[in-house]
Parts: sequence; C-alpha cells; structure tokens
Amino acid sequence: MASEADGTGGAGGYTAREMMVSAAAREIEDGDTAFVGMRLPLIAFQVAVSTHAPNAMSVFESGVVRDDPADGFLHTMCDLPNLDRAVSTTGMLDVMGRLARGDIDVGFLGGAEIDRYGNLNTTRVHAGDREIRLPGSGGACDIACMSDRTVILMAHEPRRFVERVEYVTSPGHGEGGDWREEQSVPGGGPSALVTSKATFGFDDGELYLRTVHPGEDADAVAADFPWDLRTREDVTGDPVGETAEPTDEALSLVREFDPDGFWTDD
Amino acid sequence: MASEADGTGGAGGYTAREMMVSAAAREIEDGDTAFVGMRLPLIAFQVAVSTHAPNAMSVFESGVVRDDPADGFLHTMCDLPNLDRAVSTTGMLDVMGRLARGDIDVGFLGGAEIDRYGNLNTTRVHAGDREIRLPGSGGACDIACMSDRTVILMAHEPRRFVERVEYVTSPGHGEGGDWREEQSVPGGGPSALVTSKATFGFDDGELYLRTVHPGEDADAVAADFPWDLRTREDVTGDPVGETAEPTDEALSLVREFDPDGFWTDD
Amino acid sequence: MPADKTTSMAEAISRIDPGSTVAAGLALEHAIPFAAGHELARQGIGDLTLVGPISDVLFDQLVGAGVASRVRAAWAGNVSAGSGYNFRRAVEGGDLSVENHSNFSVALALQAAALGVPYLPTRSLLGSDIAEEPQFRVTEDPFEGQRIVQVPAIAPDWAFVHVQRAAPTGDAHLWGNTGVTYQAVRAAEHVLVTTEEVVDLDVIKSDPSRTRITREQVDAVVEAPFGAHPSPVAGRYNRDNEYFLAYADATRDADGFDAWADEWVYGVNGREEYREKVERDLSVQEPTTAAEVTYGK
Amino acid sequence: MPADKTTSMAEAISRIDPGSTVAAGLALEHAIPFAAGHELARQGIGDLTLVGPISDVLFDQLVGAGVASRVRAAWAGNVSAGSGYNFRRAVEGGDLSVENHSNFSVALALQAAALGVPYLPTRSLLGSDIAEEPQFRVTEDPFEGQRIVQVPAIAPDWAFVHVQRAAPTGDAHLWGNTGVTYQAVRAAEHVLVTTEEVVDLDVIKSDPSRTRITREQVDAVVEAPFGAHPSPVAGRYNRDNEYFLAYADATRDADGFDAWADEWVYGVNGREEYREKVERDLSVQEPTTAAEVTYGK
Repeated sequence: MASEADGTGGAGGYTAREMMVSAAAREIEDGDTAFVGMRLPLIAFQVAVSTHAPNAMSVFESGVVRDDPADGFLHTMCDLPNLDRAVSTTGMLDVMGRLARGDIDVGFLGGAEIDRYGNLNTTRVHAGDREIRLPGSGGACDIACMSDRTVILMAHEPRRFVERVEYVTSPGHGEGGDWREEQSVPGGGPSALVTSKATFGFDDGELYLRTVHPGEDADAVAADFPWDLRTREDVTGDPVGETAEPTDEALSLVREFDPDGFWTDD
Repeated sequence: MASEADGTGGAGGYTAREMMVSAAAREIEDGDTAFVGMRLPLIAFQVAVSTHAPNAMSVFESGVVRDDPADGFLHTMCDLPNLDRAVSTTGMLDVMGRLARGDIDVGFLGGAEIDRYGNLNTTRVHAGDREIRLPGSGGACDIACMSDRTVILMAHEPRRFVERVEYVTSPGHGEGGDWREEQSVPGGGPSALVTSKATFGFDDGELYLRTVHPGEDADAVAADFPWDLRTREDVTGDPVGETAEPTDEALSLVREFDPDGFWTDD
Repeated sequence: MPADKTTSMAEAISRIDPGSTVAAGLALEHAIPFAAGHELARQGIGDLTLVGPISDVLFDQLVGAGVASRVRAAWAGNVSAGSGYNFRRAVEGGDLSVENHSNFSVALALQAAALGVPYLPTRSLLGSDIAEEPQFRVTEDPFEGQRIVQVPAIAPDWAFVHVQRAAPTGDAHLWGNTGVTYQAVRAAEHVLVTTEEVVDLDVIKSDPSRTRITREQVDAVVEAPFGAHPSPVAGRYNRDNEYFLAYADATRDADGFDAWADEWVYGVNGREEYREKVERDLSVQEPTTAAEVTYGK
Repeated sequence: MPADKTTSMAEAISRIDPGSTVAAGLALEHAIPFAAGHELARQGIGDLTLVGPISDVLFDQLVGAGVASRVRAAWAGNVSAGSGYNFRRAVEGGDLSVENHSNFSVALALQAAALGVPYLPTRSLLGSDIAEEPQFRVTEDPFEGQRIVQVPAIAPDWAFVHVQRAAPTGDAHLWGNTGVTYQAVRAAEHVLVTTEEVVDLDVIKSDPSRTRITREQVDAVVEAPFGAHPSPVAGRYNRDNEYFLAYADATRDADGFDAWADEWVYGVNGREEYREKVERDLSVQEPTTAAEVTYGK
C-alpha cells in the first residue's frame, strides 16, 4: 500500500482511464460507505481508502464489505482476493438493505447512454434500425435509486450523450428540478459525471461541464453533446476549470491494483 | 438414547404429563418437520425422533433446527445442549419463512383457554371482573396460522374450556366449517387436542372427544365443557376409545430427557 | 485507522435518551443483553419503549424498574416459570401500554425498517385478534386477491446485541441461533454491541462470512464478559436455570421485586461485582470445535 | 438414518423437466454452478426459464445451447468482457424473452416466495423504466402515502447451488459472499446442491451457524469438485479470468459458440474430463484460516 510519490505530477504519463480513476477517487470522502461495484470505481475506492479516505468502506451487491484494498488484482467483485480478509462476506439483501435504508453515501454507475438529467441506459440501444440488447441493470438501478449521491463514469464518446435515453435503466434526475422528490425516488441522484475528457456536475438536476482534463478543450467537449450544454460558468460564475491530474501516489496505486492495465489502459 | 423397554406397559406408573408427552409424540409422523417450541412438545419431539419418527426434524422459532434429541435437559429452546450439534442455528425469518411457505407439517401449541373450534387465547383472560394479562403469543399465532396441522396440549381444567375465547391469540377453526379457507388463513388448523385426561380430534372444525386416558370417564370429561361436546361416536360411529398408554420405551425416554421431572411431574 | 468504539457500559448507556425505543432480547432465550439492561435500570433512563419478540425476563425487569412505559412484543414473561409478574402488574394496573405482536410480526416489522420500506406483507396473523390490533392493516393482495396483513416497520432508536467477540471497530461475530438480531441491527438507528471479548479486527476478518454486524451499524462496543447471564451464550456459558426460577419466586409481589433488584441491580456497581455474586459454574465444560474453514487466494 | 441424497450429476439433472424455471448464479460471480449448467445443456433439457441476478456467462451458455426460452434477470453478459453474445443474438433475433429486473428486485422476488407472500414492496426501481415492466405494480403505500413498487414473488422449480461442503443429507456449508443463494433455496420447489466435497454430517453439525441450507430444502447432492469453474470458490480455487476472456473471444458469432461448446460442453463426458482440460492451477495458494469457534455445553 506504500506510495512512491515523488512530488511531481507531470502532465501526461497516465492514461485517460487512470485520470478517470483518480477523479472518481476524489469523489469518495473519508468515512463514506461506497457502493463500488466493479472495474474503475472499484479501483477508485482502493485508491481513495489508501490515500485521503482511510475510513471509507466499500460494499458490493454480491455481499462483500471491505475496508481496505484487496491484496491482488480483481476481475470481479467476487474474485478471491476481494473475499479474503473482507470485513464481511454476506448476502445481497443485507447490503442492498443498507442501500434501501439510506446508509450508502455514494454509489458508482456506468452506462451506455446518459442524458441531460443524468438518466442512464444499460438495457437496449438502437444503432440505426437495429436494436442492440445490452446486459441490463445488474445492481445499477438500485444504486441509482437509493444512494445518497451517485458518481457516473463513462468513456467520452459523443454517441453516448443523448437528449433522452431510450430506456431509463438507472434514474438520474429524471426530467430535472425536483423530479426525484416528486416521484418518491429515495436517494439524491447523480452528483458528478467523470468521462475520459472532463468532469461534470449537476445543477437543478441538469448536467453541466465542471472541468476538462489537461489538454482537452471545453468548447470541443461541449460540442459532443446534442443539446446546449451548460457550464460551470453558467452555474457558479466560475469558468470551467482543469481537472487535477492524478498524483504520483494515486498513479502508483492504480498501477499496483491493476498491474497489467487490464481496466486502466486506454 | 437406548431405551430400556421391558415389554410391559403397566397401567399407572406414569404421570399425566408423561401421558400427554407420549400421546403428543404419536402425533409426529416419520419425516415430519415439526415446529415444537418448548416444554412438553419439545420432549414429545425428542421421544418421537428416538422411536417411530427417526427422520423427523424439529425447528424452533429462535432459529434452531435439529434432527435428534439434545444431549442434556432443556429449560428453553436456546439452552446450549439444543444448540450444540444442531443441524442449523440460524434466525427467525429463516425458520418462520419455512412455516410461511407451508413447509411445516405439524406445529405444537398450548393455551390458557380453548374454545369449541380450537381457537386459543394466551393474551388476556378475566377472573370475575379482574382482567389478567398473560404473556401473549410468542410464535404461537404464527404456528397456528401457517402449520399444515397443529396439535394442542393443555392441562385438563374446566375453566380452560370456553364457548368462545376472549381473545384469539392463535386461530383454530374460527367459527368452524370452512372458516379458515374463507378467511385466507393458510395452514390446516388444529388436528388434535391432548389434555391431561383425554385426546380430541376436530370434525368440520369442531372439537370432539376421541379417547380418554386410562382411568378417565368419557362422560365426566365431556361434562367439563360448557357446550354439548361431540364424541367420536357422533363423528365416526366408533365409541370413544382409551388412549394408548405410554410404552416403557417412551417413558424411559421422557425420563432421560427430563430426569428431574421438571416439565413432566404433575 | 477506523474509529475505536469501545467504551464503558455506563458511558454507552448514558447516551440513550429517555423516551427512546430500545430493541433487545433479539436472539430469544439466547444471549440476552442483561448487563446492558441492568445499566439502563441503574441510570433510571425512563419512558422507554421496549421492542423484541420475547425477552425472557429482561423486559419484566425493566418494567419492574419503572423505566418502560410501552412494550411492543410478542410475549413477555419468564420462559422457565411462565408469568412475568412485573409485566402483569403493570399492564393490569394501567402503567404499561402493550402493542401485541406475534414473533413473526416483530421480525417482519424490524425487517421492513431494515429494508427501508413502510411495511412488509404476511399471511400470518390472519384469523387472529392480533391482526385486528390497530398497528396492522388487513387488505387484499393485488396479485392473487387473497387477504394479507401489512406489518408496519419498527425502526428502534437503539438495538442492544450481545455477541461472543467484537473488534473495537464494531465488526462482530455472533454464533448460535440469532432470532431477529440481524434484522434489528439493520433496523435500528443506533446499535450497542456488548461482547464477551474484544478481539483484534484480524480475528473478525479471518472469517468474514461470520460477520453480519459491521461497523457502520454500530455506535458503541462494550466488553462485558458474562454480560448475558442468566441467559446462555453459545460456546461460553450455560443458562442459569435456577436463577430464572428464583427470580420468579422472588418477584411475585412488587416488594419482592424491589428487594430482588436491590440485590442484583442497584446493589452491584457493574458486571464484575455481579459476576462474583453468581456462585454456580456455568461455563461450557464440553466444548465442540467448529470444523476448519479457509479463505485465501 | 436420514435419506442419503447423493447422486450423479447426470441423474440429478435428468429429474428436471423441460419447461422448468431454474435459478442459478445466485452468489453472483462467486460459486456459479457451471458443472450443473453444462449437464443441462448436454441433456438438452429445453424451454427453460432462467432466474438469477446476474450469472456471469452461465446464462449466455445455456441460451447458446438452445435450452432457454426465457430469462428473468437483472443482467446477462460476461463480467470480465462485457457482452454475452449468445444472449444478445437470441434477444435481438426474437428467440428469447427477457423479464428485466434489478439485482434487488430479483432478491426481493425470491425472498417473497421464501416468505410465502405474493409480493414484497420496495422503494427501489422508482423512476426507472424497470418499474414500468409488466410484472411490477407501482402503487401508494398505505402507511406513509409514498409511491412504492410491489415486486411479485418468483418461486423457481429448481435452484442450483454450489457449496464447499455438504453432507449426504443435504445439509450444507457455504462461505464467501452468498448473494441471493439462501433466498433462492427457500423460494424454490426443489434444490440441487453441487459440492466441492461430500462430508460427514458431523462436520456440518460441528458448526450449525454456518448451515443455512438444510435437508428438507434439498432434493439432490452431487459431489462436483471444481464444479464452479471458471468462477471462484472461497477457500478452494480462484477465478479463471483467462477462460472468461477466451470465451468472449470465441463466441462473437454463433458458429464460434458452437465450436466452443463442442469442446467444453458436448466434448467432455463430465466434470473430471473437463477438469483435465483446464491447465492452469487455480487452487488457493495462500489459505487463511478462520478463527476458532466452539459450541458445547
């Protein structure tokens, strides 16, 4: 777990996915209970708990509860290193019950499509006339409905950004504004989107551009969206910022947890 | 567990409660899953599984599942001998779920009061003007509602036999006939009552005298009830029989499981 | 480093506000948190609502001590002896309100809170007068058109749980039957874990499938060896049957209870002194050891 | 003597009628009963409805083998690689009907059946299009007046469960995360336990708190060491990650799947032959041992 930070977080020298993991890790606060699922969010939790959030806990829908990084690379949440020396290996009702009770501070989500209000689709999309079946929700819908806040990670590809998702697998802010409250959706909804080019916040339930990763252009990023994307400037008056680069410590940890770059190579 | 039967089940030489245990044990069939609670039914299960029902299983609302008698006297279902080398020590939802699914063949009940249709009261009774608070249902209501059949054990005291119980803690056949079906009560209801003087069946939901214990008089037993008690003769044409005495093997087992007669002395 | 939640019994109990709802006796006759209950009585934290399926004599003692104004339970008495005399006196005297349940409806009420829903349905209770108690709602199920009872959630302010071993973090191992323990832990706003032994977190992590109480759910950890006496604790000590019978004999009238409590509750300053007063050796004499289990990678 | 339920995989699977509903993959990516699933494919027991939260690639394989006509699940794919190509092809070609769930709604549907009720309520799904799927009912909760989703029960004909050790009676120990295993066991009409090892009942009874699958629930016990490969089994063997990736590469088109299945399913006559084909050593190299637990009296 020792970091090998040398104090210089140089530009470049990391992949876009490493950048995403680093940005996602910063969305986990110390003491948070995080529903992290798999892939990049799982690595983000491992980075966070090894750095600024030593008291964070991770829960996994399969029934695993951990307070530290697994001692070994994980393809899935059920790989043996994630079970070994866990705090608890229990069942889904147990961990989903915590979610349903409102005890999960932050949940992580991905999606094939996202819309203006952070609704996600992982069920089916169209490519022209052809309907493509995707794997489905898994636990994503539950995490989206019931976490205090959610953080969404997606590859930055314009086809993923749509005015309205075809199927709401995981509700975000619905139609914006107080929609969640009106619909009795219990959790707080998306608080951030992290893509491979930028980070975004939500204001009144609507996505806005918060920071672009080093080397990316805010206007170009905004042009990837099929609607007139709001920016931090519109929301707070501050201009769109630059995403903080991964620290050397964070990078070193990412490479420890994913030594072959299985999840974090581009 | 070895029995010391000598082949002669002599009249007398056993207590009324030993008789009740013996009669109750015969209500457990081989292969039954029995919800046995405590006291006499617990001993009855231990006798049954040691004799004619070696494949019977017992479940307890506290979460214990056993396939054999505990190796030691039990004041309660949670005494350590009942937990030690159990098949499973789990939780209430687990075992009550089996009941709710209809997987319990026979459940045992007691009561302060029983009425014509086998409804039981263990919540509150009146003695003159004074209301006496009793301990309440525990798991009895659940067992009464959801077991395939129930067997009731009670001391034979006329004040316990009432036309209509004051409070239905544990439903029997309600108002008789198809009442349970009409009320969507899932289990089958009482199939037998065993008192310290006699055994009773149910016909069309109504209690009838089946057998009297050796030395008891059928008319005298019937006179203890405040309504015109039906008898086996009314139901099947066969006269009221005599309850089979405890076998020596059964008696020997009862005394092994309750060596000081804590539950089975009169 | 995760927070160390160990504290003294007196300090832990002092956090409980008068008027709170406290769930206890959750593993039924097993591992009842008597030590915690007696400290509630000593501190005189009053107007409590007690929640549990049955509690053997714990609720009877708290009623006798005058700290409970309401019981939401399936049963209250003395399992060995039948009646709980304080409970009877208080109900008959109008000093205690009772919400009648079955064991299963207590379990479902806690599970509803644990799952964050306002109620859970059941086909139990139908046909009983318990179903007619005001907290329940009998209705028709919309899928099959049969009658069903909706059991509303109970979310206690505190759940008291006694376990064999817990880490300072609050992560705990409990074995033997568990009744509604896990439902109550998840339903409650706060959890007090009393434990036979505080162990290193490594011990807990060596067997994560035995851990169903975890730190986020736990507010305080109190080392309380013998803390469930006179109830039994699997692998540790047997039930003190004579104690339950003597309690019944001693508490048939209110003065009798007061004398009993003066000796066993108010007359001791904590569990160590209490333990010295119990002369019987109840410890497990013939331990059986669980078959080996490994994890690893 | 309780009944000995051990039998061969072929015999156990032959009991399953075409058209049955089979729940499997219940511990999510852990301990997936691949050996049992492959025998279903070999015997060609068709028109199955598959139930589970996710199944990693098991459901994809059964769909590819043509034995499934319906999937009631939250997710179907390949966890390492993303898509399950047979699943995609079958849905897109109209050969497979899908009932869309979330993981939690699968868990609640099974738990409803396990508790003998027609539905369980949840506040999950609200606001999603999953809540609008025809099996669910969105209504107002009668206690607090908020919207709620009623999840109808799913009672499978069979649940397949893979465990570390089971007695011939069917009483079993499973450790590591369990997902919805226990809910499914209680919900199902019949249960097939496949086990790394058949052990004496005494081993199971030495640790009754680890036993949550008991004999009344179990129809057949099949000793199937390595029976969950390529998924991992706590304490036994690691996940075969390369195998999942190779499966994805091999099954991008239907012919590719057929060739894959000819090699790994139809081309082997059982698990022993299958095991010999797997060259990687996946066994646990660094076991950690659970801390001692005792019972006794």
